[in-house]
Amino acid sequence: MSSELIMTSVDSDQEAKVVVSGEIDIYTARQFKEKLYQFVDNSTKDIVIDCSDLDYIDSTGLGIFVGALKKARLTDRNISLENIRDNIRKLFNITGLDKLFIIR
Amino acid sequence: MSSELIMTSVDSDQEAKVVVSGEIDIYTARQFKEKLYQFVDNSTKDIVIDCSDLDYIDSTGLGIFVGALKKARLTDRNISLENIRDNIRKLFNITGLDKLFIIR
Amino acid sequence: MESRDKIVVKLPCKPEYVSVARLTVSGVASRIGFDIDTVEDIKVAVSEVCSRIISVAGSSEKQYEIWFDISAKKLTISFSAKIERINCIFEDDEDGLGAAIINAFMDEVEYCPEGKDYILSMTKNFEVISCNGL
Amino acid sequence: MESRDKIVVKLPCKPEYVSVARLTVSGVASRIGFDIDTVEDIKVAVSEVCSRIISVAGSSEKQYEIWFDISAKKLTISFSAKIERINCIFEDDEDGLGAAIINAFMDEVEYCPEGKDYILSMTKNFEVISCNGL
Ligand SMILES: Nc1ncnc2c1ncn2[C@@H]1O[C@H](COP(=O)(O)OP(=O)(O)O)[C@@H](O)[C@H]1O
Ligand SMILES: Nc1ncnc2c1ncn2[C@@H]1O[C@H](COP(=O)(O)OP(=O)(O)O)[C@@H](O)[C@H]1O
Repeated sequence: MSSELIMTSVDSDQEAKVVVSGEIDIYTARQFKEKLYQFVDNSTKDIVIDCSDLDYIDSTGLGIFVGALKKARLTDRNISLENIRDNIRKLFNITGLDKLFIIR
Repeated sequence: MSSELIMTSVDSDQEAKVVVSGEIDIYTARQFKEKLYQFVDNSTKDIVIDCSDLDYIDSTGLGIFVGALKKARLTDRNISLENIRDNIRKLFNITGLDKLFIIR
Repeated sequence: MESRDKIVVKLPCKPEYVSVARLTVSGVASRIGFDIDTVEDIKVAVSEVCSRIISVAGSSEKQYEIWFDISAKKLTISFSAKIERINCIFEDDEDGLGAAIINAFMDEVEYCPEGKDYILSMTKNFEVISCNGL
Repeated sequence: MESRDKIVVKLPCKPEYVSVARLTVSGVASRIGFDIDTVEDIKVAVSEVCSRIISVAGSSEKQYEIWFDISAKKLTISFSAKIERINCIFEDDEDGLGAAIINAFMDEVEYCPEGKDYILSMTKNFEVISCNGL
């Protein structure tokens, strides 16, 4: 019911992984942006974002993914997205962002 | 999301059982009332209503349960309610209807 | 969250849209921080009032409005509808099931407001730590 | 269901209430018979417009309204808000992600209405069996 957003992250020797669950919209976006950008800046590895429990994302949220990717690319890294639900996958297709990210 | 109501019933030698799922509110009440009253009229046994999948009931719906019970009592029968969810059980307590029905 | 937000929903006096009222009130109540059980209670109370308005309105061509007044301490929900000759929508049914549910779930209910622009108003307080010397 | 029902929701121009708009639109769209995927699409499109209105409104003291016009053939959703000097809320961003999503999910979108009491209007048709000689 409530559109809270939870982001947890692990930056170990093996991987740099972010798990997002809940809803990324104009309300939760600012907090998410800060956390994600910080994670990208602090890590040195390719980044995996697990979207299994991401219920909803709007254009603000997609813009943040793009912003994070641009940051990662500055140091020759990539961002891949995992377990995206169909309704959200649709948004990546529509906007062409499916060609920007590694989606698996 | 949608507040549809589904009522299925079995009237066998062993039992007279009704399963309600979905929402009973002012919109779905009329159809539910007709079906339930008809079932009570046509059966000769005590009636069990399985509420496992009943998400929501309002005072209109509770009134229909009471009406059905009155009908059943005319021929010395009872109605018992099974597997009521907590949110709905609360309504029976508040209204005192928990003392009218066999709830198990 | 600031101290006085207002949300209004205007619906046709038709049974099929009471479910819309329920979803909206759930959204408002959970957004402003009520716990899940309280959200359910408020939803049920609102739905009872909507049903009652539809029953007494007499015409499905009419509309009613639900006003949400959000403050730091409470949520007040008021209903307005142009219903002729009726001031108390729960008149003759104050001991009915609907009113019993509303009374149990809301902290305050104004059933028959006089000279107001609403026909029923009810309030749910946010739980506060009691300072009553307890 | 009769041919022209209207539902209106009025919300503060604040990000925290866009979730309320989403729930309400989901309720309306599913009630009037859109399938679950289409309900999701309409919800996403509405949410994009709400976010945009909040972004350009400039003040969280303002309010905006979402109008649902329900007919047998389509659902039209219009938005109104008193936003000074802005007629096209997606101006300079017509190729942005928000507009791309809205365009993909709705059947018709009126982005910059002239002399209307709304600032954006969009329509989703109920699927009909084509009679185009197919
Ligand atoms: N606690 C109770 N015990 C027994 N019967 C009750 C109780 N509460 C309500 N009823 C009965 O349930 C039916 C529906 O109640 P209610 O919704 O209050 O009626 P109304 O349709 O007049 O509003 C009525 O027949 C009423 O007598
Ligand atoms: N299909 C695309 N491929 C690559 N980048 C894109 C694509 N669509 C949008 N972007 C980029 O995503 C970011 C956010 O997009 P958008 O939401 O349109 O921006 P704005 O915040 O200006 O509305 C921008 O940096 C934009 O350049």
